[in-house]
Amino acid sequence: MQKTNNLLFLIPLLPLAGAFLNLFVWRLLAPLTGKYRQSDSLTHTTAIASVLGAFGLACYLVGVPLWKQYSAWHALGDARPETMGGLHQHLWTWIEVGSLKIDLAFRLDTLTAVMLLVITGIGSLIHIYSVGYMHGEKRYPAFFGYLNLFTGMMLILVLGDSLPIMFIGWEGVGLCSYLLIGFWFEETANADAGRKAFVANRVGDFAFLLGICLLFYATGSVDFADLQRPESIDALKEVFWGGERMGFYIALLFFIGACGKSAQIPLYVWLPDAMAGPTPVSALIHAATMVTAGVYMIVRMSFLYAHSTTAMAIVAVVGALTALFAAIMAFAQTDLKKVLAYSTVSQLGFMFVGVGVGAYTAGVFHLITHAFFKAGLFLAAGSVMHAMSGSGDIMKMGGLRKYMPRTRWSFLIYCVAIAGIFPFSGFFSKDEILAGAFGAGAEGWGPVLGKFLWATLSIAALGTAFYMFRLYFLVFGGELRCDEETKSHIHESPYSMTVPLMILAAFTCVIGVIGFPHLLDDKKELILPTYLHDWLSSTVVDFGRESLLMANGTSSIPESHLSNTLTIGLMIGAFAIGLIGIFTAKAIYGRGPSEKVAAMCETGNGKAIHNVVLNKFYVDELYEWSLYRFFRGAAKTLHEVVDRFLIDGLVVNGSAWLIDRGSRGLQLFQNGQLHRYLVGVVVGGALIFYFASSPKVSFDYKQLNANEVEFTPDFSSLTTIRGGLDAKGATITFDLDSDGEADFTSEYHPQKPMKVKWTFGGAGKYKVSMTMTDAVFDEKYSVTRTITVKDLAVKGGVK
Amino acid sequence: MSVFYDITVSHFLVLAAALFTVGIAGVLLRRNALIVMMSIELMLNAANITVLAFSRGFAGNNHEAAYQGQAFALTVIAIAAAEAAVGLAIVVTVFRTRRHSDIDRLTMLKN
Amino acid sequence: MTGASALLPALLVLPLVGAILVMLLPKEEPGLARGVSLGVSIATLALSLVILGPYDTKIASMQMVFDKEWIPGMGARFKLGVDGISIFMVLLTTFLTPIILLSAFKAITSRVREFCALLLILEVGMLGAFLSLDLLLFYVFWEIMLIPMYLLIGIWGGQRRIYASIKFVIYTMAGSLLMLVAIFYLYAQYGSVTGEYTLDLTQLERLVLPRDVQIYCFAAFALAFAIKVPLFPLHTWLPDAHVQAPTAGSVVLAGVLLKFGIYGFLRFAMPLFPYGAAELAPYLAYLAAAGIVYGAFVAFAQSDVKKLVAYSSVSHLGFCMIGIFAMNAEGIEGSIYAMISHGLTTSGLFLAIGVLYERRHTREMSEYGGLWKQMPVFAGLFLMCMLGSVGLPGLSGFVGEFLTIFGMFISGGTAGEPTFWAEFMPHPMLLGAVATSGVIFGAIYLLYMFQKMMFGPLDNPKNKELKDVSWREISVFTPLIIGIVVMGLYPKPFIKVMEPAVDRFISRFEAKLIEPDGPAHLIGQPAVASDRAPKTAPKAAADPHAGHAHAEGAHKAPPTKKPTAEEPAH
Amino acid sequence: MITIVPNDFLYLGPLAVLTLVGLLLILAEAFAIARSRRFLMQLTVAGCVMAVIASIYTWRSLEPGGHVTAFSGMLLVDRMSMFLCTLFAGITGLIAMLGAAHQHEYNWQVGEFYGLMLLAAAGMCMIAMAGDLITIFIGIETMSLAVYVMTAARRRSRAGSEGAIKYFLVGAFASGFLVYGMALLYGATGTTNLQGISRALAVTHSSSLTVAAIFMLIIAFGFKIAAIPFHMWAPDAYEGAPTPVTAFMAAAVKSAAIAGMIRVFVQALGGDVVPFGQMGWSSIFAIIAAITMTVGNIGALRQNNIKRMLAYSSVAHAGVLLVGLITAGIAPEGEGLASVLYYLLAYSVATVGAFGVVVWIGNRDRERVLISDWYGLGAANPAAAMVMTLFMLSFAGIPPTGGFFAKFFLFKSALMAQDGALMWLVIVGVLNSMISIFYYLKVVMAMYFREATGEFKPLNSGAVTFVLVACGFLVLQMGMMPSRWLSYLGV
Repeated sequence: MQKTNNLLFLIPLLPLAGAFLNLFVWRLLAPLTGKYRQSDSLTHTTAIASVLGAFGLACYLVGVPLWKQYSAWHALGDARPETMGGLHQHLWTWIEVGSLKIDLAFRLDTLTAVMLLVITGIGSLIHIYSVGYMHGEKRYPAFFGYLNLFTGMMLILVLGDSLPIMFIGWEGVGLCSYLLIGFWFEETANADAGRKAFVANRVGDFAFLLGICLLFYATGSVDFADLQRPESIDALKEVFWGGERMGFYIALLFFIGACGKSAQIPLYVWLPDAMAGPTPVSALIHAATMVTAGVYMIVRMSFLYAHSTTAMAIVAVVGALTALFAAIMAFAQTDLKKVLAYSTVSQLGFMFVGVGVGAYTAGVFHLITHAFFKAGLFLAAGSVMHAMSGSGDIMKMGGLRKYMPRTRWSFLIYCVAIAGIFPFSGFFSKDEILAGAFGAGAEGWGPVLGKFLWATLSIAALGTAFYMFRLYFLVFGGELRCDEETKSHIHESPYSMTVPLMILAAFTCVIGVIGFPHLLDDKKELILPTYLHDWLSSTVVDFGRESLLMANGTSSIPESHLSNTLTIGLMIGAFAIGLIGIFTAKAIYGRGPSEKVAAMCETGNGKAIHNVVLNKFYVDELYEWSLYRFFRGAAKTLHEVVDRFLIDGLVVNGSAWLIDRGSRGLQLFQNGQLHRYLVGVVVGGALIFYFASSPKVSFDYKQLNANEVEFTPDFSSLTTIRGGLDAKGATITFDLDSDGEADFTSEYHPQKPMKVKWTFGGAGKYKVSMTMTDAVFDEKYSVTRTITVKDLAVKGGVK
Repeated sequence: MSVFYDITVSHFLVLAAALFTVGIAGVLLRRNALIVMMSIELMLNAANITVLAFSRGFAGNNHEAAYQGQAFALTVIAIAAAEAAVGLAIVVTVFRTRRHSDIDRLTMLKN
Repeated sequence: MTGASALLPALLVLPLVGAILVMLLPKEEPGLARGVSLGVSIATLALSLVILGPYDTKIASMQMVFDKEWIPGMGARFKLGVDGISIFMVLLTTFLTPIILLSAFKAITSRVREFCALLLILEVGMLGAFLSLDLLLFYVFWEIMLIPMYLLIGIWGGQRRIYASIKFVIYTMAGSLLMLVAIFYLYAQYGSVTGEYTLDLTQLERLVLPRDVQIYCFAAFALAFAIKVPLFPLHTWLPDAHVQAPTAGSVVLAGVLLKFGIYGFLRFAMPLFPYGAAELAPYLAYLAAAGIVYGAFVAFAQSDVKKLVAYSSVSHLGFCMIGIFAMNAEGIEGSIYAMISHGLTTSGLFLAIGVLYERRHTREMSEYGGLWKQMPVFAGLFLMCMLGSVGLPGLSGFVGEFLTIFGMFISGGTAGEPTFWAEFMPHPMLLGAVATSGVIFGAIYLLYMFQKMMFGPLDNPKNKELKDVSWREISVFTPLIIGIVVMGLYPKPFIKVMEPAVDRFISRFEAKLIEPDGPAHLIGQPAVASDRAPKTAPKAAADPHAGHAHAEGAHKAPPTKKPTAEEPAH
Repeated sequence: MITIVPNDFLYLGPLAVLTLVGLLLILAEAFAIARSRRFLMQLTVAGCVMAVIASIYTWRSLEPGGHVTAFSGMLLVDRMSMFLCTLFAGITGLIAMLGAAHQHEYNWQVGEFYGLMLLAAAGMCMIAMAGDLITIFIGIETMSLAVYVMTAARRRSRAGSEGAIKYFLVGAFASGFLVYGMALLYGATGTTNLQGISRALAVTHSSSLTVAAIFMLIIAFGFKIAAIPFHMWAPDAYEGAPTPVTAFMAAAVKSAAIAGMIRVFVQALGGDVVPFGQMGWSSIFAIIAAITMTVGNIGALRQNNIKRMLAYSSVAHAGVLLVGLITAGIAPEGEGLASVLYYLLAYSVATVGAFGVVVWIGNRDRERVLISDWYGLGAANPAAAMVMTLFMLSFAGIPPTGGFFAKFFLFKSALMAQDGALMWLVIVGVLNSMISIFYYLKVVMAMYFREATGEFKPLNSGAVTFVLVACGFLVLQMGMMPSRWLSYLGV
């Protein structure tokens, strides 16, 4: 039930066109207007217009045609098909080879719609914000070009109707991330960070690609629609390598892919470094959109994950651990953006727990709310850093509330939201995940896993509240700690920067309404509307979808229906955790950096722990050593040892050297003396004649069947100048039963090879001798071999 | 019975082979170009003796073969003479440029 | 023979005439030589595009075949033709040649005439080898390519050009000479089976050789082609040749010459000896996979950019090798695609390096840094080529590499239905996975290179004076980049053209793979029941009854019974 | 009975022309004025052209595959011999042109040179046409004696006289073996006629006499073609002789020796009548061929003197030619013989051409025979460098040159003989081609890749230019369109 809509392609195309214009066309046209550089206003107008256009179009498409479809689908009630098709556009067949067919096609369904609005909406705001933030930048057009390019790629990612198309966007956003992280490439560290991001992403992409291959291997398709057909689903349940289901390996591979993009353990290391990029980039790419691509992908592939509870458990556990560890690492950071980066990693962990326990809606919900407040946080941070002359060291801030009120208030709203305080959006989404985790218990999970996840996340949530408010207090609370020079420049940011902040803050406050908690009345019907859940359920295989569970055979993922009391209890718990975190932070950092903490970090175990946390558990170093150093070392070693020494040195140049030595030897022998030459003739001639004429005879044998063997005399090396043998008149005798008497006699003719067949009494070893007698000089050459006749009945055949 | 009756073709062949060997030995052992040339002449003459011995052997029943052998021998003699002439001229040339004719000291061209 | 078939020989004659013409120009006017040769090469490109007109994309077999007696006594023919596999190689060649000539306008200042003429002769050799349908003709063109390349490296090369050029020649010859022996053998076998001697590929393809012979012959062919590819561990000539060659030489080497390895496998080695190919395929595939990783590793160890890119070729061509041994449409078409893409991207990288080398006369990465700031346009062009090489989806490199990996991954068939190839290719998935890891490594070393040169502070004072690319240089890159993008976004037309030929290749391969035992025989005809090694002498072929007298009684005879001697009855 | 019929003289064409013009030249030299010796060369060339025409005429008058005996079987006229006569006369003509320029430049005007050269050519023709051991012997000696003298033609040259005496002594030594071998063969078969020998051996098979005879003949011919281990005179003689004479030795004398081997081994002792094991004498030649190719090539690697390098290279080529001879011997019905002839043609043309360039490039101040003397020729004289490259490629067997097809045919026919019994030899052969590329390209490298070390003042001689152009053209033509030549050879 999918409808073709011919406007879909415009959504990604608009930003891409913007990028093209900004990167190429305007630049080429600039000389026509008499200027070397294209004008900044033209640049950002193009960029913003393209993204806004995409946003508008997305709103229209979601609001009108998709909404119609959704309402129709919704109205059907129980009779409705599993999923509604959404809008679809087929542009052209990208690759069609053999059984593989990849269409360049886009699909807009409810899940995509959510992503679409987030990307274009927040994207537009960040574009606008950038006008102020990047003001005066030399490579202004390039920045907007990349930003547009990124938006386009991200839109391809979410709109792609098949995995390979998704992969185009997947890699494309990685590229833009690379370019934007390294935007200020004059600093080696920035460029390094960009490369690190790209490489870590590539590790994930490696798994993603393998996942695509394996999925095709299993189901013969890479198209989302095809993959959800029952036969494809059956294929996923096939037992594969090592006894697990096929679905498990595929899911695992895709999850590794997601880890790369969404910065989960163990591939999270690139994200904190990625903060080297301009702040709008951090906001858009490394907080709101690109990093959530992994979550999106898993939700998109939910039908696959539904078939491997093991894979889901891995997703959830990795997510939970990431959430916790990232939160811990955020404690020790003193760079504004780094704290936010770890916070992002941590929040992404939350989302992964959500999707890992099957609470897809919760995951997507958190994705949305996080997009708003984290984008806001970054933008606010950018605003702060803008004011602080670009420095992000929170130890040198403080008291900024007086100088930049708009920024401060927005920042506070975001902090409250991320800390999970009612009624801000973060509260609802985080609570959904916690509830999902608490109630999770899929087949084979055991009773504890869900509780473990919940407990881990709760600690992480506590940490979140703590470090966010540590940040807040260090930045805005207390007294200003910076030097005078910086102080003189402090000012509130222009409206182009603060208006987006305010818009985001507004959304942060209210967006929670789309996902009220699941409170049931007596009739088991929801008390509060759960818009997002309904909206997504038309696309995503959420828990509780009967049809897929039937296809699965067993109900592997039980519905998570917590009782109202439990739900409310959990909500209160989460709220409390948030408050505890905030007040702890207030207690310690309310008036600036805590000396106690500083002192604790300077001594004994405290120092050790602090160092470990500050250095991010030395994971970077581990990577540095295990990947980079190892790679480089291995590379050097291979190059020196294999290429230089073994292949080139020993084999190639070695053989040349050997031949050269031979040549030199010949030169030594050729000393000009005629007698030497003549002696060479005599000796050499004698040797050649000797070797050419050494009589050697032999025979080959070949077992034909059970006990029949065929013999072929071999005189190939026999030359008879020494004995003067007349080969033509030679006689050959075979003694085949080792009785000393000839069993077979024949004349031998060298031009016409002969064969002798003999039947033996069965398996065993036999001694066979062959004698060749020269007719002229009556010389004999004989050879005796022991042959083995095999018992062919046992093996059933012989080669 | 006289001892001469026992001289057959084989005896000549053995003689020729011996002469030939002496010739080879001379070539291999002597350093003076002239003597080497003489040894080579010895080899040619050994061959001639062989030819003539065979020719004589064939004379009884195969006249054509006998004539061929004789013609061959005459050719060889003639050519040996020509060869000697050329060889001597070359030895003279060598002697004129080097003042010796020791072939082992001619090592300007080597390697 | 239709009118269209005259196009192919014309394609060879045009650059040849051009080369002679260029040599006849006055020595003092290099500009004239440049212009004329560029004109000729563009005309050749146009002519090769004209070929696309009469070319029918639906026909799988050879088209526009030009067939003339060449050496009647031997059965060698002057036979040319294109199909879906070779047409791209031809186009790649004609496409790259003008670019190379244009790129060398500034770089080559001495002996310009000779340079232009050699490049045109090289083009003749390459086109000839891609078009030949006769083994001898192919071999002749294959060798003809060697000498211009040798001279290009040797005359206009770098410091160690003499070592590199001779290494290039000897390496290549080492392989191709054994191939020559195999060609002789094949020729003799075909003659003894049919009584008719020919070197025509289409005829020879009908011959089914015994298993062992196929393995040996395939090994001989494979050696020649594997060296050209170059397959690890036969690759060490490549970095030397690349580093020492002038930019034009590197481009033509990477862009076209390396493709002969893969092309040779597809066109000659595999169709002629399918069973040999099947038996040796796993080993070659292992080596290819090893080469992907190895090439990437070693590329990372280089400090000389050109060497780095050279090793990246080892890695990239590994994908192509993996692809052809996947023995399915995905793999093989991917392999061809990857070849074309590699031709564009790596050429672009070499040209970019050439641009820098012209300005700074060094290729040490450490000498550069922060160039983006100084040469933004150049950086953009370089970036595009680099990303194409990395295999970014949407650019050409991805399509080829993805398809080869994909093809190898499913070369044993999908879960439900194993293919005939499954029994020959163990662990296709493992190979696919190893190959895929090349994707990561590729990103690592290429980005490393790009970062070292383009990013970072512009701290080398010598770089502060660098000029950005000129319009001539931009026009060198533009076609390449357009190609990279178009091939990345819309590969369908390309794939469509190669599809019938590849399908035909696979089906014929599979058909010929059956029943490799027994003596040599023609496909579709029963092998002559004989326990004797096939005779090769023409005499024996003329006498089919030669020597199979066989006494039946011997089979059940007790040990005391006289054995039977089998002698040929003449 | 030896009878002579008048018709026989008709077939003597090339032989007679060469002999008569040769004698005429020697006479003319006696009466020539020292300063106007140019006409001697012109007369020589005219004689050679006449001989070529006579050979072609005779060739056309013969049936393919047929042969005519003349002078009671002493001479055998068939298409092969006429082809060889054309080749010998042609080479002689070309080398006469080189010789004139060389003599003029290096001031060693020896008038007898031309006469001797033509007599040597006559001897070669006699070998090619030989139907009898005696004619072979006479032919070989006529040729050799003339070449000995030509080697020593620069009387004041120490190198020349040293080369000559080495050449002479070794050659005469080999003659001893030759005559003795022939004597034994005569004794074993009762005839000196080659066809007679073949017939006789078919009846009597073999005896120890035959074996010993073949032993001797292998040594003798091994010397003549400079096969290993009988080759060591060759580099010294080649280096010592004046360059045109070296060219003559390398191209013509070697070809003539091969022609003699074809007559003796392939036609008289060929097939399976000879008792050297399964492959007859071929098994010994096979070993010699393998070693010859290998050692010849390895020996050439380190040579810095081009003449010496080409000497070693000609040793290696002798090995390849032996492979062809073996093929012809063990598979008479195959194309072995034709491939040997084609190889001889390609090899000779390239040799004449290469030595032609050596003659062309030097002058009396600097002879330029060292590789380092050739540095930068490619830039200074592109045309000369190009033809030299062509000759080198032809030697190395790289298309599109005649040498490639020569090797191709030869190895191909070798592989087709006797169920691939010579496979190993072919593999040795092609691997040797690889080694050989190294030193051939060394010349190319010197010409193109190095900077010149001095100004080139090449000989300004139309005749030499003609030789170079002709040889270059032939090498290319044989490489691209070999079919015509093959049809001449009856393939």
